[in-house]
This record gives sequence, C-alpha cells and structure tokens, in this order.
Amino acid sequence: MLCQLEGSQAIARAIALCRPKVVCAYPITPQTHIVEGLGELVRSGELSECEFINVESEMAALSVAIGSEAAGVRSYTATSSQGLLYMMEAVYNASGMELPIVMTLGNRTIGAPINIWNDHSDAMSARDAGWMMFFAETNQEALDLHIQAFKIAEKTKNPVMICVDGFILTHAYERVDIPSQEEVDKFLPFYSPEVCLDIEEPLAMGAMVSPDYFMEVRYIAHIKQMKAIETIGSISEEFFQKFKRKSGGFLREYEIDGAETVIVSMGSVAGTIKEVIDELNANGEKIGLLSLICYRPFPADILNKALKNAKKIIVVEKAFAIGIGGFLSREIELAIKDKEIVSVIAGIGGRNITRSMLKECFLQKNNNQSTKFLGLNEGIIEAQ
Amino acid sequence: MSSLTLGNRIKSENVTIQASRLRPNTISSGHRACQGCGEALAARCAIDAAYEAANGKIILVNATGCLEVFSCATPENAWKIPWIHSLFGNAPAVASGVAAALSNQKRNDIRIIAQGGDGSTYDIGMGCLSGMFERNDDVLYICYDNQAYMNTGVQRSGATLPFTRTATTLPNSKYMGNDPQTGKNVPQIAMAHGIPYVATASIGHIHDLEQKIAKAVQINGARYVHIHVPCPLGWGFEPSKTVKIAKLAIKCGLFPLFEAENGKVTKSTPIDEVIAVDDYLKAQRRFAHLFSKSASPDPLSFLQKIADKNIEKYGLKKGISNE
Amino acid sequence: MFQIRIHGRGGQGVVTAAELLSIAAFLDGKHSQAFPSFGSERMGAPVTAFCRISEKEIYLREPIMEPNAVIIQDRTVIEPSNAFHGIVDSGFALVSSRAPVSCNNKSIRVSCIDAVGVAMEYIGKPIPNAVLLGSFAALTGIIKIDSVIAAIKQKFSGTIAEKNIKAACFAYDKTQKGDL
Amino acid sequence: MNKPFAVVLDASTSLCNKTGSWRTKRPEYITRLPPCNSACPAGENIQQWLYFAIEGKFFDAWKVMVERNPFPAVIGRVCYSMCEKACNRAITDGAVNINLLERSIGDLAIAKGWEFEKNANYPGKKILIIGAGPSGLSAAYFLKKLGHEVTIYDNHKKPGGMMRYGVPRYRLPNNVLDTEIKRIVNFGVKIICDKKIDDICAAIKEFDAVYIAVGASIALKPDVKIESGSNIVDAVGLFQKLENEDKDLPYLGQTVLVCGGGNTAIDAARSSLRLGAKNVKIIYRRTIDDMPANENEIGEALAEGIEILCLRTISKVDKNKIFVDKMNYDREASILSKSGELEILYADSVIFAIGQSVDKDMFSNIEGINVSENGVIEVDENMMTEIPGVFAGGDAISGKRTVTHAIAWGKKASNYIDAYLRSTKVTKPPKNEVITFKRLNVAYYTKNPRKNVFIPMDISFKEKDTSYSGKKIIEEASRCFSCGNCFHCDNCYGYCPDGTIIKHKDGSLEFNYDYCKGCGICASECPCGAIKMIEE
Repeated sequence: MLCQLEGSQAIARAIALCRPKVVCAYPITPQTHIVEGLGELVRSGELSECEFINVESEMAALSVAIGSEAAGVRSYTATSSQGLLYMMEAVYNASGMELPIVMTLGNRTIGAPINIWNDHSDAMSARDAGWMMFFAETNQEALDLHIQAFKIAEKTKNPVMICVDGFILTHAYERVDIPSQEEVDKFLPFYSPEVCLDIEEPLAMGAMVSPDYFMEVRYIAHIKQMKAIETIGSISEEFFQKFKRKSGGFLREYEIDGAETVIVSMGSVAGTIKEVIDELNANGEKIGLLSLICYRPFPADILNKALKNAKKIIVVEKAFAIGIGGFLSREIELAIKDKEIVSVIAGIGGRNITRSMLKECFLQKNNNQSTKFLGLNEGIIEAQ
Repeated sequence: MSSLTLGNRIKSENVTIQASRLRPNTISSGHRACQGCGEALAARCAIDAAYEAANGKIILVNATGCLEVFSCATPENAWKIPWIHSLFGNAPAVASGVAAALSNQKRNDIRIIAQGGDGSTYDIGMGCLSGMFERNDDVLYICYDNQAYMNTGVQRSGATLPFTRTATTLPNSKYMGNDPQTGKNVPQIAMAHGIPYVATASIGHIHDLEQKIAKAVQINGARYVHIHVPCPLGWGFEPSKTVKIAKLAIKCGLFPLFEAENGKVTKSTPIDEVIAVDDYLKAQRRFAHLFSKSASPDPLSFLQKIADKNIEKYGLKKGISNE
Repeated sequence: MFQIRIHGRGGQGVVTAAELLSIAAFLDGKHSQAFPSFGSERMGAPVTAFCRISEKEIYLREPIMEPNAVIIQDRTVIEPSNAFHGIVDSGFALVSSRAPVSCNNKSIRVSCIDAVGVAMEYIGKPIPNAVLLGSFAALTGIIKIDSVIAAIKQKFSGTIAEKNIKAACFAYDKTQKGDL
Repeated sequence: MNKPFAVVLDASTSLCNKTGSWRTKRPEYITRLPPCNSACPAGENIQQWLYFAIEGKFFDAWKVMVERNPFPAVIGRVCYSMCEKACNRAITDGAVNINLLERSIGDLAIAKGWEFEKNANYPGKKILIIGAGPSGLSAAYFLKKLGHEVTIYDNHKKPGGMMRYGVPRYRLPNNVLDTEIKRIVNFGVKIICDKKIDDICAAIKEFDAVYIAVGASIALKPDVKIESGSNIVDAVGLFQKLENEDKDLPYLGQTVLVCGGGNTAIDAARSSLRLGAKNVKIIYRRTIDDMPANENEIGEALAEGIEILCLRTISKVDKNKIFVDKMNYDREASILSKSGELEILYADSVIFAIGQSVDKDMFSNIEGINVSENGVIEVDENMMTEIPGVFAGGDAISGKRTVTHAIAWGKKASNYIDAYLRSTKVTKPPKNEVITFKRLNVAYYTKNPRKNVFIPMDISFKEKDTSYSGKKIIEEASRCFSCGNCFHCDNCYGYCPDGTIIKHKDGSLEFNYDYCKGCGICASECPCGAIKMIEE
C-alpha cells in the first residue's frame, strides 16, 4: 500500500510487519520517532504479542534485546549517536554471541561538541563491532532493508544494523510502499532459533574464551560474515521476486555505464548526487554513482567489479577519523587498486550538502588533495 | 542431633536442600573457584533452592565477575541449567530481556535469575539494576557480596566496609584503609524502589538463605536477595574458615539478616548471642591494620557502631516478624 | 518540481503543515517530500519546514533554498528567519497576518490572511497551519482542497479534524474569492 | 545443533576438569573416640548405641550394649556413670542422661524378652568360674560367646553377688537382676549356687581354666577411733541382711550418720530412711561435686531429706557422740587437709560405707593364689595367678570396686582365658584419639538442657519407675553430640563449595577426590570432629 509517511513511521511499520516479540529502546534524537511509532503500534494492538520496554539507557536497551534474543524471540532496538557509544560494549557482545538482533541507527554525529545532526560518525564507530551494516538511501529502502534485515540476521546468526540518516530520512515524509502482512509473513518465517536459553536443552551462552580458542572464534566470525555475502545477495533477490522492488543487496548503480568518474557514497546523499549527475551528464560529463548499501560485510569483490572501468573515484563520505581521514575511501582502496581515489568529507555534524557544492567538487580536475572537506567555511578556519 | 546442621538423618523437616542426596547441583564440580570460595557455595545453595522452588525451570543471567569466570570458561561449563553471560554492567537488563521474551511466550512458569557480585551490583550495573527494579520486571536479582572486586585482584567497591584494606585502599599513615565516609547500601536502595521483595542472606545460615530464595522465586515482579559471601583470598583468612567467618559477620551484627516486602522490613533473623565486631574483624587480614599495636581504637568503635545500629534497626536481638 | 518553505514558531504546527502538504500532494497522485529544518524544536523558537512536490520521483535531499512558495505562519519570524530569501521570481509568499506585509522583491506575490484569527474562530487555538493550507491550495493550485481535507482527516481525527477542515475550507473559499 | 564455537557450551561440561589436582591437603572421614566410650570402664560403645537409639532402633542399640555388657538394665541402675562425667555435653547444657537411657533400653529388652544371639557351636573348652557376681557372670557370658562351656559356682543362695547383696532393692529390684541373669543362663551358662569350694585345686583338674571372681566381701575397717558401746554398722552387711530378708537387722535408731561418698553411702542412707530412721546425714570428705555417687542418686537423697555434710571426716565415735574434723580441699592440687575446726554430732548409729576387701581366708591354704596386703589377689599381666590356667578378676584383684568395673574385668578375663586356651596372645586394638570439646562445633547443636528426673516418691523399697519409653528415649538420646563420629548431619556435603562429596542412598558419605580442592570447610564445619585434613 502506498503511503505518504515520515521515515521513522515507515520504519516502525516495517518493524511491526516483522512481528518482533520484544522492542526496547531509550530515547535519543533523531531515533525517537521510530520507537514512539512502535510504542503506539504496540499500544493500539496493531503490533500484537510484542513486549515494548522503556528502558533506562541504551546499554539497557541493547542488553534487553540480548536477553530476549538469547531467550529465543525476535528482538529489536534503535538508537543514534551517543546512544550507540553508550551501548557499544553490548554491541560487540551481541555479535560475539551470534544473536541476530536488528537495530536501527538513526545516524547522527558524535560529540563533543554535542550536536544532534546527521553524519555517519556513529555508524563508523561500530564498523568493527561484528555487526552487518546497511545504509538506506531512501525511506522506501529503509523500510525494505528492515524486512530483509531480520531474515539476514536470523539466517546468518549475526546482528544487523540498518543505518538511516537522522532527520534527512527519519524525519522526512515520503511516498513509501508498505507491503501487506501476508506478503511479509511469506518472506520472513517465524523465528525459531536453534540455539537459545531453553530449560529443555540447557546451554551456557557467553563463556569466557581463553587465548587457546579466541583467535579461532574471531576467525570463524570473520569467515562467516564474508560468506554471508551470498546470503545477503540471495535474500535481496528473493525480496525482489516477492515484492517486485529492487531493494537491499550490496550497491546501487546510477549512470555507471561509460562513466569516467564514479562517485561512491552511502545513505541519503545519493539522492542529491543523482540530481547533480543528471545535470552534469546533460552537459557532457561522464559521471556515475555507486551507492553502497551493504557496508559490512564489505563487498570488496563486488565493488571491484563495479569500479573496474572508472578512471577516477570520488568517495563522498559523511564521517572521518581525526588523524587519518575518511573511512570509506580507505576501504574502497581495499577493493580497487591503482585508481585515483578522492575522499570528499561532507555533511559533518549536519552541514548541508547542496547540489552546487557537489557540482563544484565533481568538476574539479588535477586534484592534488586526496581529501577534501565539502563546504568548509574557510573564514572560520582562518580566524582560528 | 540438631536442627542447625544442614541435614538430619532422622527428620525430614527443617533440613536444607543442600543436605539432600538429590539436590540439583545446578553448579557442577570442576568449576575453577578458589579453595573455600564462599561465592561458589552461595551460588549452589541459592540456585539449587531456586531450582527446587521453580521445579527446575530456571534461566540464569550472570554478570561478569568471579562467579562467571570460574563457572564458565571454554571448554568447561559448570552450569546445569540455561545460563547466559553478557557483560559486567548489564545483567539486570539482559534478565529483563529474557523475562520479556518468556512473558511473551506465556512462560511465566520459567523463573529468571540475574546474579552478580557486589562490583556489578553496586557499581557498574547499578543503572540497569535500578531500571529493572523500577519497571518491576519479573526477575530475581541475587547479589553475591564479597565487598570488593575480587576478580580483578581485590579493589575497593561501593560495598567495601569502612577501613577495609583493599588493593586500592591500602592503609598508610594518612588513611586507615577504606574511607569510612563512603559506600552505599543496596538492599536499602532496592527497598526504596518499593519492589515486592528484598532480603539479605548468608552462607553462614543456609536454612535462612534457602527459605528466602524459595520465597523470592515464587513472587512475581522484581526481587532482590543479597548474599554475604566471604572470600578467603580477598579478606585474608584460611579457606576452611569461610563459613565460620560468615557466621561471625551475622553474629556481630555487621551483616544483618532481614526481609522486606514492598519497601518495609517485615522480618529479621535474630542473633542468638551477639559478639563484638572485633571477633569478626580480627579473623581477617583485611582488617589486620586495625589491630596493630599503634592502631587507633576509633575505627573499631566506628564499625561497632554500625553493628549496633544494625542490631537496633533490624531488631536483631529478638528478631522481627510481622508476618 | 514545486518547492515550498514554511516558516513559523515551534508549537504552531509548522512541521505538520509541511507534512499535510506532502500528504495532500501524495493524494493528488504526485511525489512529494516534506522535512523539517532539523534541530531541537523548542516552543516559540523560529522553525522552518520544507516540502517538494513533483510529478517525478524526488531524489534531492538538500534544504530548499529557492522555494516556489513560502508559507509564513507568523509574520514576526520574517526578519529573523529571512523568510523571503531565495524565493523564485513570481513565487508565492503566503503570510499569516492581519495587516498587509510588504516584500522588497516586487516579483514575489505576497498574500496575507489572518490565519490566527480564523483559527481562533474555527478551531479555538492559535494554530494557523490548516487555514494557511486552505488558502495555499486556492492561491497556487498546486494541491487540491479535497486533498488538503483528506490529508487533515488522515492526520487528525474527530472534532479536531472537523474544525481544521472547516477552517481550511473557509480560508480556501476566502482566497478563491480574493478576499484577503 | 550448530552452536556458536566456544561461546556456547553444553551443560555441566566442567566435570571433565579434575580440580582435585589443586589439593595439598585431603579430608578424610575418621572416627575419634568419644569421651563417654573412653570413660566407660566396660568399654561400652555408648555413642554407637545412642546412634541407634536416636533412630528408634532399640534392639540394635541393645545389641551394641550387650557386646560389652550383659547387664544393661542393672548397669543402667547402679553404674557410677563415668560416661556422663566425661560427656562433652556436660560442658554446655548437661551431659546426656546415658545411665537412664541404658536402663530404659535394658528394661525394654526385659519387657520384650530379648535374648542373646547364640553363636554357632564351637567346640570350646570347659571353664569354671568361681563367684556369680558381676565379674563372674560377665566372664561367663563372654566366654560362652567365644564358644566355651562355662560353669559358675557360687556360695550364696542366689547368683548376682554384689548386684544382689550390695545394692538395695529400691534401686535394683530383684526381678531386673533375675531376668538379666536368667538371660545368661538361657545363653548356656551353668550356674550352681550354694556351692563351697573346698578344693579349688581339685576343681582345676576338671576344667581347662578357672576364673576366680569372688569379689571383696569383707567390709573395710574405718580408720576411726571407736569407743565401746558405739553403734557401728557396715553398709554391705546391712544390705546382705536386707536381701536375705534377715529378721535380725542391726539397730539403726532415729538418727543415722553415714560415712562415705559413693553410691553405697547414698544407698545406706536411703535404706536407713526406709528402715525407719528420721534423721539421716551423710558425711563426706570432699565437696558434693566430688562425690563419686551418681548425680541422680545424690539428688534423690537430698530430695528425700537426707543431709549431706561435706568437707568432714569422722575422727572418733563415742557411743552416740561423733567427733568430726572439718576439712580443707584444694581440688586443683588434690590436697585434702584438716582445717583444725572440730564438730560434734549425735547419732543413734554410724554406717560406714567406705569399701570392702577380699576374704583372705578363702585362699589361705591354696598355694599359688596369694592375697596382697591391699586385700587383692595377685595376678600377672594376663590376670593369671601363679597357678597356670587359674585366673582372677573383678573386685578380687582391683581397688575400683564397682559393678561396671567388675563387668569389665569379666570381659577382659574372658579374652585372656580364651587366649590362654588357644595359646595365643591378646592383642589390643589401637585406641583412637579421644575427641576433646575444642574439636566440636557446639553451635550446630540445638540448645536442650539436661532434664534430671526426680519423681517424688514414697520412701519404700519399691523401685520408682523412671525408665523412658520410646519417644523419650529418642528425645534424650538425640542430645548426644556424637563426638568424633559422623552422625550424618550432612554439613560436609552441604558446605562443600566444590560439591565433591558423594552422598549414597544409605546416607553414607564419600569424598570424590577428583574434585576436592582441599579447602577444609568440611572439616571445619563438621559438628563432631569426624573429618581430618591430611597432608597429601
């Protein structure tokens, strides 16, 4: 059913369609509307047989999800920014214990200085935590990704984080197609884990692991996640078959055929980039876009193929590490060697990314700088 | 024969589960606790009692700490029942999650117990514990109180007694061990949440402990049982003296045994014969500096006052029973 | 693509206005995108919201800097919010104001309606967004008044919906009549 | 099941971790000798029969008693109860009333008609026992148990010796004694009474061995100046006349003074009351707490109005005027001395109950049987006289003349005689270490003070029935600390932090050293000191 909905509401609906048994969260901007929406769906009975728990912190939010998931029921939480950092210990814990929790990350930067606006710093802080991570470009994709997320997580026994740009998507009203409950039920089977806290078959979860085994534990986790690339692909394909909509998977290409310059980005900024490409290509430029959806596991081979013909790669990235620079651009270097890769740090702390900025940036030639900061106010910098 | 021993070959009433040949042994032999570990003993007593009270339907959530480390390290798991360890500070929340899942599955017959040491309970996990209490989640939380961070090498916690010597409160010319102006009382904090049941127990009184656990397990909502577990390593006494030390703590009044329901003390276990705190303290090296020749008598009288206050507050001379 | 920027103060339903606009456009069969100026919305602080309406799918995520129309829910924010900034030539500016408002850019079509007055009369609260949307529908023809009504029904229920609809319709009619 | 590697583990897999290797000390269940057993002259395993009594297994309890003592009902009445004096419970809330329990179970055996278990016919030797007193009867019983053929000769009308002629009937009724002797006869022992032994040497030829257990029948002469005309009575003589229902009883009068501190003195005093005396006093050298007489007996005497004058000795009796020295007693140094203070008492008669000696004349013409100056028959370390095969025991060879000691002598003699007949030697089993009070965890025993039973009685020669019946036996027996012997309280089992103790179906406990880390909590929390830590 087509609806005009706020992104957060669309995500809440998607979650409800997945019939989680436990939803728990702690409020943090810009994630709040998602859990408010879920809370209402639970209270109204639209999402039935679901425990909605107001916890006292993000640490508790993910911990409750760890508990309920370990007890064998589908569990969901959502957070942003500082909240993710506050629960970070549990983030690693959930993946280490192979608990297929799904979490929405309403992307927001990390303080100090405190700032509630969007960038991908929070997501990047968890990029090595063993979770699978997907970035939504639109609210439709956010909705679709959440439905796929449970299936991916439960099939691979690996938690999944769906990253949705805070405010830009979470607070934006857009047209979304919400599938019916029957459709989702057909796609996402009832969750019945092999391993859980079961009095009939008592197991201990979360054992201490000594140096004798720890490396193997981590190695296996790595191999499993790399293997999960197949699962992600097939689930995305299955989603397309069932819902007649391309969603999820690894990346989305736009005007890539014959493109000399390929822009790589994650999340909602792809929309604005597309507008810029349309305009520039109309004037004879050969620019394409590669919007990366699946960030973890990092689909290096798939990226390599997609970027094979590009002469220049511009990575528009919404987060960077102080002391080294962009994350994504460095990871792209893993996928493709010997190409000019420019890192464009953009939209940090909610700074607007406008068409004019991007246009200028894409057209810049003979660039000596491998890292650029889009829309940096030189005046302020000089004053400092 | 006696009713004060754990078992009695003649009578079947007033004997402990621990004396039963068919006790559940929820924590199996082969665990890696220190010799004479009070916590290992307390865990078996408490969880066995819970197991019996819940007809074997128990799920355990364990905070990081000695108990977790010695009971479950690959490839050996001592637990006979479903058990999960997540983190140091989140056991109450994980338990809330398990409770939510089971409530969702209409399995309220399965009882959930979260457990941790005083470090996780008093300090790092206090937020999650308070949240679990405040939501009145259907979880029994057991704190095994050995009054310091033993797992990491005996550092001070919020449960450390005044004047205790720990690795981070070494007595010197300026300080007589742990600062007496610090510390908190989690049983009282639990009571302040108005949760249905709060109790203190000790391995020095297994009958009492088992009764309290059995009662706690059967109540719905958030419950808190605080068990005093002497630690031979951290407190400095012979491993064979663990139970004796626990008994002394009860007898001197420094560890009062009581029950509280809905925020009010309803019962306390009387002390037969009150002893001076000195008798308890001097049996432990962590207080040895209080008994040196040059030591001031003030710390001892300070601790005696705490004990006296407990005795008065909880009516330990005769015991309270409002049932 | 038709881009609308809405100015007002926290508590005046600025974001709701954008949302209602986007729903109305959606109901008209168009693509639309509404989003607030992101921030911690405090009661009384100047607030901006945006809405894009298009026949095609909308990719653009930048804030609206060159609106085809602005809706100003409170004339006192015009200055602090620089509300007339960037309006395209012959763009619309619909202002909630009892007194006439003037704009330096004479190509802009400025219209005023005492939306608060109408809202007080019909709704009993100084929330002018429905009134302004009714007026906006009449003024620009970008959205149908029936869609505005349907959007209000979707968003609100019961007497609140009814009152808002009445207010919107009153403003629509008044604007149609050129009675501003 | 596809479990996450290493992070998820199966239940109870720790059992493969044998933590027993951590141990430097090993706990072991041991038995220490309870002080009651240690103190019992007859070597009764009191703790063991109490153990059965607690369980209500009275027959088993009785069987344990008669392993060491064929006269439970008698001993339960006349014993000086060294066991109770040694009882560790005496330090807390009063000794277990062992004596009364023994009597109660002994009486139960009489009521139920329990008999000794006959052993397989063993082609034993023929043994003659001279004297059917406690020692002779006891030796007969134990020798019979060992398979020998035993005949007892006694010169009295009835068997029993001092049990019959040395204890008043209100304390030991005849039917009790008769039944317990009858049981020995039923067991196969031949008793011939009214038999004078004119020629013991001749008798020896007929038998493979002889045991002389003639007792000490001559009352000791007091070291007191006695003026003529004084009315002096010896206690044993009085009792014998009473037993034989002799009409010619000595005159006691209204006021009687008894000298002595043992049960015999108490018996004499109480008998005097029963014979019509109105004012009876006992004079004893030390304090009342030092009196060898049973606590119960003393209590009852006091209840009957008998006065006990302590720290006094008689120096002279002049008709009805008795001169008394007051004494000083330093118990710690065990020094008794005259204080110098004098006292004069008046009495119609003075009864001395200060002991007996062997009748020297009996053996004066037998070579090889020598009576020493102390009035005892001389024997070697195997209780044998100079005549091979002729043994002597009981009061005849010992200064400690109590029924219990006599029974012990009988048992001892039976072993020596048996060894002699088999040409072997008696080997004494090693004695376990006696458990002291310090080793006990008395806090584990419920407080339950001793209840002394004083039933107000009419002053007669009829025995008052104070025996406990079933429930009360259990109740009193349950006061036993079970010192040094596991009583299955399960403390070790319950307190072991490592769950290393295996509790078997029958309740028995076993250390599983695979897991025991040697912490020692089990030993430390054992109420009765029945676990010992031993260096690995």
